Amino acid sequence: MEKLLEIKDLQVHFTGSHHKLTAIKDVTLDIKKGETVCIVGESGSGKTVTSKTIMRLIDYESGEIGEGSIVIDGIDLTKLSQKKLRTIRGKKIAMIFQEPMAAFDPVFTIGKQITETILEHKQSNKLGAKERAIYLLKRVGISDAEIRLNQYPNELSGGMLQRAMIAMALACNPDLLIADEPTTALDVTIQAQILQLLQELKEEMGMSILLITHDMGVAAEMADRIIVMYAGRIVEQADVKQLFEQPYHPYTYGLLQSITTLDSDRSKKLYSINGSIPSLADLPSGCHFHPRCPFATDLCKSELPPLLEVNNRQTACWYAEEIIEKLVDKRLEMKVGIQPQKEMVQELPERTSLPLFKVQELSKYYPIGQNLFSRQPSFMRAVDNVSFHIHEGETFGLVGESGSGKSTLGRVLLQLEIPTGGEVFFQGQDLSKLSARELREKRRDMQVIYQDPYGSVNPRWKIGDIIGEPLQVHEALSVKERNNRVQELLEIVGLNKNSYDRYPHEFSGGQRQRIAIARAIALNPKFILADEAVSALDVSVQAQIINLLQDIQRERNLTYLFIGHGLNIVRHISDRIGVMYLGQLVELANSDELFLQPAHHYTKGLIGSIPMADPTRIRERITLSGEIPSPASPPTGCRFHTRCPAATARCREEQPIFREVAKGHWAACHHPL
Amino acid sequence: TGTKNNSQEANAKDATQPQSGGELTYALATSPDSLDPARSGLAVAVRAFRTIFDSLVVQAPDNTIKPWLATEWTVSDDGKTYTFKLRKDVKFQDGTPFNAEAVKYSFDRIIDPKTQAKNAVALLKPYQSSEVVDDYTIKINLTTPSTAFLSNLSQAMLGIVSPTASEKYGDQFGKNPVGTGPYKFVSWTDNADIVVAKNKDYHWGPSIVENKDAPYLDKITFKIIPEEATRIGSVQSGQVLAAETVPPQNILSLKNDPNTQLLRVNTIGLPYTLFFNQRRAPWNDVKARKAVQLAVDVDAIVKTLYLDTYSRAWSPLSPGIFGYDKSLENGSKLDVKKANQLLDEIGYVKGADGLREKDGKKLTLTYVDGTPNREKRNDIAVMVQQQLKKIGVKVEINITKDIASIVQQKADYDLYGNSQVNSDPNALRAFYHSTTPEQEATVKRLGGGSDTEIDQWLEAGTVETDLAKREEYYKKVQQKIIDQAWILPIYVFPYTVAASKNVNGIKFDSLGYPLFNDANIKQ
Amino acid sequence: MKEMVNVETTLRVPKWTLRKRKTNFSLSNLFLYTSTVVVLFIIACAVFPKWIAPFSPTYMNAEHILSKPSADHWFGTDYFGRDVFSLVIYGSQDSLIIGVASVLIGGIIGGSIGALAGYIGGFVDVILMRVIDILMTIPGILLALAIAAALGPSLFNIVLAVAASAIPGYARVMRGQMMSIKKRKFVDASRSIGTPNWRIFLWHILPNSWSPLLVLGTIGLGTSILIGSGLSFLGLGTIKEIPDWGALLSQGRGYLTVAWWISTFPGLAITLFVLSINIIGDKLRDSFDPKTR
Amino acid sequence: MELRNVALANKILLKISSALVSIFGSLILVFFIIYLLPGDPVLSMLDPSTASAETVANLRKELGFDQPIYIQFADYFLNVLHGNFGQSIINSEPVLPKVLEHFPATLTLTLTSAIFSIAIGLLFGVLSAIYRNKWVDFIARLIGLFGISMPTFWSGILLILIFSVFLNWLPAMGSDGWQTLVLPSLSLGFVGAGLIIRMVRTSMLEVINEQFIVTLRAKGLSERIIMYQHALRNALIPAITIIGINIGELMAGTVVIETVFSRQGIGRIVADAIMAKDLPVIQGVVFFSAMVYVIINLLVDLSYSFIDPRVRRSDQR
Ligand SMILES: Nc1ncnc2c1ncn2[C@@H]1O[C@H](COP(=O)(O)OP(=O)(O)OP(=O)(O)O)[C@@H](O)[C@H]1O
Ligand SMILES: Nc1ncnc2c1ncn2[C@@H]1O[C@H](COP(=O)(O)OP(=O)(O)OP(=O)(O)O)[C@@H](O)[C@H]1O
Ligand SMILES: [Mg+2]
Ligand SMILES: [Mg+2]
Repeated sequence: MEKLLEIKDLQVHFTGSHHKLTAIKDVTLDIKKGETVCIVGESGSGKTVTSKTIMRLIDYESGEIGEGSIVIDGIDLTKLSQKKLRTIRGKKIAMIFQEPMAAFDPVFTIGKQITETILEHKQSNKLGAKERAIYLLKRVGISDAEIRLNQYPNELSGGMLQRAMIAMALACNPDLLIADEPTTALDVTIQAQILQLLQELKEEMGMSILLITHDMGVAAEMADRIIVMYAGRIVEQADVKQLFEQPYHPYTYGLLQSITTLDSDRSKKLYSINGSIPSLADLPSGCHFHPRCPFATDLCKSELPPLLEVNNRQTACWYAEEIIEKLVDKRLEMKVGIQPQKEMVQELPERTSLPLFKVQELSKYYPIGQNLFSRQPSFMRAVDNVSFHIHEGETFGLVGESGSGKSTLGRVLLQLEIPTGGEVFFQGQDLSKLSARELREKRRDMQVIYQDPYGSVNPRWKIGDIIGEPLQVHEALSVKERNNRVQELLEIVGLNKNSYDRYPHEFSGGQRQRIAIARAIALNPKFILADEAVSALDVSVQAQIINLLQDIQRERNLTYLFIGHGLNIVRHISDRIGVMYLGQLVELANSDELFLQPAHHYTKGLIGSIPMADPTRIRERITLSGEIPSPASPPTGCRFHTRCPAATARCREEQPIFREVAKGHWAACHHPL
Repeated sequence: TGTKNNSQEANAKDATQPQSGGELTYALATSPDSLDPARSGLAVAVRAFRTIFDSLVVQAPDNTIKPWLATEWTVSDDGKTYTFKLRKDVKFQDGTPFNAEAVKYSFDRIIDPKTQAKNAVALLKPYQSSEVVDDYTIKINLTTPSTAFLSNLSQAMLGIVSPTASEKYGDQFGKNPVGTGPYKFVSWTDNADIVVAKNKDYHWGPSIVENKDAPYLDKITFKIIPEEATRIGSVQSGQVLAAETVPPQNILSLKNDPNTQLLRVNTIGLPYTLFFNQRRAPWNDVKARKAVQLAVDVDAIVKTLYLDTYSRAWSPLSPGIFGYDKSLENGSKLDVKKANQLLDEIGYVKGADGLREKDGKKLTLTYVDGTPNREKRNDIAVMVQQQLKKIGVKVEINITKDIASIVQQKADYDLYGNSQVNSDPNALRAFYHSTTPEQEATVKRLGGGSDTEIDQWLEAGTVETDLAKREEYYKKVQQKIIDQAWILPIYVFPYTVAASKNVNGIKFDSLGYPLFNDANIKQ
Repeated sequence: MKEMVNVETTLRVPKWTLRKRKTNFSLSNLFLYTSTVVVLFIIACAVFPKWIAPFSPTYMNAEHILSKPSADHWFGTDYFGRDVFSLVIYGSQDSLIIGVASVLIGGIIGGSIGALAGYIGGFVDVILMRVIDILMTIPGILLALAIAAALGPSLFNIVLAVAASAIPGYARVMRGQMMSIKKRKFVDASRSIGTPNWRIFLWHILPNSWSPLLVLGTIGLGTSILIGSGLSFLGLGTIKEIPDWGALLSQGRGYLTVAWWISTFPGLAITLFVLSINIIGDKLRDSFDPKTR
Repeated sequence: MELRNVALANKILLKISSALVSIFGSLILVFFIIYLLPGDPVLSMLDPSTASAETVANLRKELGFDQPIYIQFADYFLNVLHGNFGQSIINSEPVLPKVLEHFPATLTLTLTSAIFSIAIGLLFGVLSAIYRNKWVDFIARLIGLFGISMPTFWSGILLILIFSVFLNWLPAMGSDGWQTLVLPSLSLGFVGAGLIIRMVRTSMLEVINEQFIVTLRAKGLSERIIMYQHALRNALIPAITIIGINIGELMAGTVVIETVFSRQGIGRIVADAIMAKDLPVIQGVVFFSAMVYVIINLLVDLSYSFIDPRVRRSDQR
């Protein structure tokens, strides 16, 4: 195949007020015509910088190309003036971004933003541009394209916007499409739809795609070739099959191992790479990966390994070949012991008959907009008539698309919001009947860990005070006693005892999540609500946190309500899983059973949307079509009928009851699988 | 007749005949409250409505009374009845004929409480009633004789108003004034301008102007420009042709300006005078007052603040008015030592901080003055404060908008300054004649001093027709007031107008109000 | 991310905010340093005028009225013969008092109203904000004018008047801040461990919400002095032995053509002070606002 | 579409009704503040040296000043509802015509100043953001800072001295003709410009950091289009708020400016009226300026809907 883009020895600096950062260095890669190349790597490894550098967008962010060349069609982009570059941007190379909502100018219509690109590149006149826009919107699967054209970004859903974004990128038939985490902000169902769309378009238009992702599953499904980046450098580059079959670099190996799959052994601990990615400001000497690498030698500490061709692929490791051998030998044994993997999770405790939480017909409606003209108040039915139990000592998982009401359910459960209807019994006590004081007292036993490790700690407080806050509120301890307790807690969650006096911003995301955990367990609660507690973290860190949570659960006989996006992770940690759709619980089962034999079509669709980190497995996709409707006006009958492949007339009219389809397996479906 | 001007400086007489036509723009320093002569109490209003209204008589520079709308008059022997013969050829600007009825109407209107007349009421005192003898003869009855009456009649506030217009506009007459004057009212835009236009029928000018007929100017626009810098700037830039009340510092600089001339006239009446409030200790003690009198360096005030463009006042009356006692001039000298001695005598001794006190009470003097800072009066307070510090008196300055309640209702001050434009020394009576408790109940007289001798002299001065005797009474009054240190006279206000060199013929009446009968613009 | 260590407020800083800062870095800081020096000097003048001023501010030298700036009288003398330089030095005292006191009073009252409204919300919010809306419809200087006229022109009343006119601004900002902090996850987190409301308010919400108030306050310092001088201009200032800058400027304005120095120097003092305060305020705002950092 | 119109009408009605409450509230507030003003308006209507206690009492009764304050207010308010704003205590002039006569001049001045400040503010604000930390930025910010750092009467007098007295280009005073508008709106607008420059700069910087700007660049649009079409329009929203609030301040600024430039207008009227405790006039002016303030802010609110589609949407959720 012909090479479309060639990058050689690329180096990019950022000049800040105090120092100069080298964000990427010695990046050499090429993309062939019609090829899909994926860049993977943990957060901060330089993926986005690489992609932006190709477009020379870093010029606007005080970035600077130190050396190297980027050649497309024989033109070196590093030498072009901004004016010339503009004729390439959007026309030859187009780009789509992670957050579709943020990537559109909110004050112009979708149509205007698409046609503007076409007109800028003089591809057509105004009328033609509009026609093309309509055509493109249709092509990316947006219905009523003419109407959408005149809508504003905020009037479209996230999935739809991402489609529009793709349409915009395709406006001038680019040769190369750069997609920077195009699906990270989307639900799995939508992600599957978008990925499929990209595949189709690529084949149809014969363009090349540079896809950036941190999800190995996505990479496995999409890529022809994969480039692994670490700390601003390429550490490995190989054909997708080769890479998944046999990683050459220990980092790649670690990444692959960290993936939780649908069939992973739930009783085992998750694999994780030690430590976290270093900051660019002080990179370790030698091989940047050496502090986290189990094979590191003195050579690794002092000498930076170059990216070398080995067996028709590239890797940057001094011991690539030796390690391969070792890994091949002991692949399943994992004697290398990056982390002790042998330790088995203890048998789950016998289920106590006494449920910790008893939820009966719980609802939460949010009133929306008063209207002078209509008396009738309208509601957002975030949680609608949900009943279930959570048993003591178990982990109850909750999954569902965004907006299905998972967080709201969690919050009303803990009485952080007053339910509109229904009851919540905690240890047999009706929480809504408690006085404000009693409820506060009860909160000792129920704690929360939030998704956003940045937002959920007060940035002005010291770590010690943050962790000590619950103690201060609930227990009269002397300063010294409290300090001791906090230090204990720090140790339990694997943080340095001396972190007491430091501030949250001095910690990485994973560390902050540990702080949140320390705080949550400070009072020895019975129950912890973990709302997307690991969603914002890198895979390797995710694994660390999940392991930590499980360790703690075991030690303290905790009960978890675990809300999550990543179905794999939820499956791994949960004993039972509830599936929510539009405010209702549609299925509830033991986690293995749920994934093996889903009863509800929605659950099946969800599972089918999960990308498989296995390029060899050719799988028929059972993606869900369409998007979740608004909870303000849910469909009649079975709420899922609009998207259900098996929907009948009955589904449209009659709401299915939530019933037990097998022992311990509940579902609300007229036609269960 | 009437060629003699007051102390006009420039205004050189042009040999050629003045040109007719043109519009004079004349900047006023403040906004009139009303153009109804009866209802206004402000000098600035008089300057505007003097052009619209004529009076029965006019006061010549030598203080004699000359005919105007009245051709002749007789006074009864008891001094209580005045009979005026009126001109027969006069018409109001709205066409209403001028006659005895109109005069009677004008005067009765002033004493009617519904009119809510202000200064005019005091001027008309002791008016009782009028009788129309025939169309052009009117008899006016007074309750008591008053020598000042004729001279008061010459004032614009007792100008004759058109009865038709007054009936028509009611309490809005002040916005629609109609009189017999050389100019007729055209428009008044609040805070912006007052426009008057030539009264073509006019031919009854008073003796103190040359042009007895219709004025030369087509129009006068009185622009209201309160901000000094803007006002002076406007005349310098030619945006207006004349501007009144030039601040002292600009007088000096404008003198050298080749394009502008300065017209100046000293106003007469009561000069700017600080009154001691004798109701409060220790200012009821002549020694205390004397001490202050000796310690306040009025010369320095006049020199510093007014750059010697204003002259110092020495008496309760200003020079030029009938009865003014020139002998008081240069009478009192600055004498800090004596002042200190006087205060020692009454038991106020200096404390460690240099301030005097008696029985543990500090000697403080509350100096009240109004705002805005008219004629730099607030600055006088600041200087007095520093000067009295030297004799250990602490001066507290209270600048207030609300003179009415602080000074007139509550008399909550030790020192407060005031001045009044007036044509007759009888004006002293309102300020220095003791009042009855009933009178005090509504409004407290400035200073509140009372002295039987002064009362007697003032009463005699009102009715005395023998001018020499009358003069004597007033001199005694002035001497005693100064001797008893009731007041500190500060300065005599010169009405100063800066005008373009093209403007000629602006004259001033005996009180210092401008007259525009002769005014003309050289093209 | 070393550079962040000393910055107290760290909301999440987007990666791309590390923007062009090297270019003209020195110029930007030159402004800031100069402003800081100016403000410090003015504060020094207000606190120790005696040490700085060459003359007594009340000394009236009749021999030297309206004299030009010279070696003896750096800023010339005024129409009383007072040394303008000394007057400006001493005048800083009351000017600063007007500024600081009115900002404090306005900030505390407005801030509390805003805090209550924003924190409690609901009915209280509706009522309080209604009152603030009403205050807003009456422009600041008009309110100040009415209050100063009502209470009389003393330093304290001017301060009150200026403070009153600033209340709505503080209240709105504080309320907005409260509402947004209230929604922050860490508040929720604290509530979920059972922290009582008042503690949440004192520990979490208040410390995180005052920074825009501080910015507003710094800038308000300048505005207060300006409103104060406007009141002097309209004749509602006080006559004091030692006039504040606004009064000096307002009293000297009639002499601009003959003795420009009388009002020019106090005018410059006001402008310089307000300017410096604003530069510092801008900088503060920038450093509090992660988005513009 | 239907729904959107209903929602918009709904929103306008809500805003108008709350605006009415604000105006009513400001009337009450002013009424009571003025009530606190010391001094007796009745005394100032009469010549104190001649009026007898009886006339004073009669007049007081006639004007209703002997009634309890709440009755006085109720009377006043009923009258206002009937469009009767009473008459001036000082010269018996009816308030409504007086205010209406002077309002246009003030409004003209306010609007020209607003236009001036918006023009300057937007220009320099945008330049300052685009050339952040370059010298253009510093000059623009300095101009803005000077605007907010100078007392208006001071800059006004300086302008008069320079442009009227020395250069003789423009009139120093008056309120007829556009020439007389130039200097006052310059000195007044300068203040607003300072605020707007600052606001536009901040919000432009914020917008420039938004992700969608990167998208626009990636599409190959020119910086000019990105800045002036996209960024500016987004930055306008907070700037418009400032302008709305500022209109009130500008209008208040006329109190000083009208005096300096001897312009006609309600600024001077209200200043005089406050000094004279002329309650009906003060109330009349406050009523009208509150109304203008409320209307302008209503317009500002509504203009959001046109500039920012997000607002439109969020109201009809
Ligand atoms: N404008 C900039 N100025 C300074 N440093 C930057 C800038 N943009 C990115 N960086 C730094 O470059 C490094 C790489 O960032 P990049 O955004 O490429 O990471 P990434 O691999 O895309 O991570 P993520 O998965 O979180 O998106 C980071 O350490 C980041 O802090
Ligand atoms: N305070 C609120 N007011 C109004 N609507 C709300 C509020 N909180 C949540 N909602 C709505 O309720 C629905 C459910 O929201 P919720 O946050 O519980 O969903 P979720 O399943 O947690 O979604 P995600 O995966 O995106 O976190 C959403 O449509 C949301 O817009
Ligand atoms: Mg990235
Ligand atoms: Mg959620």
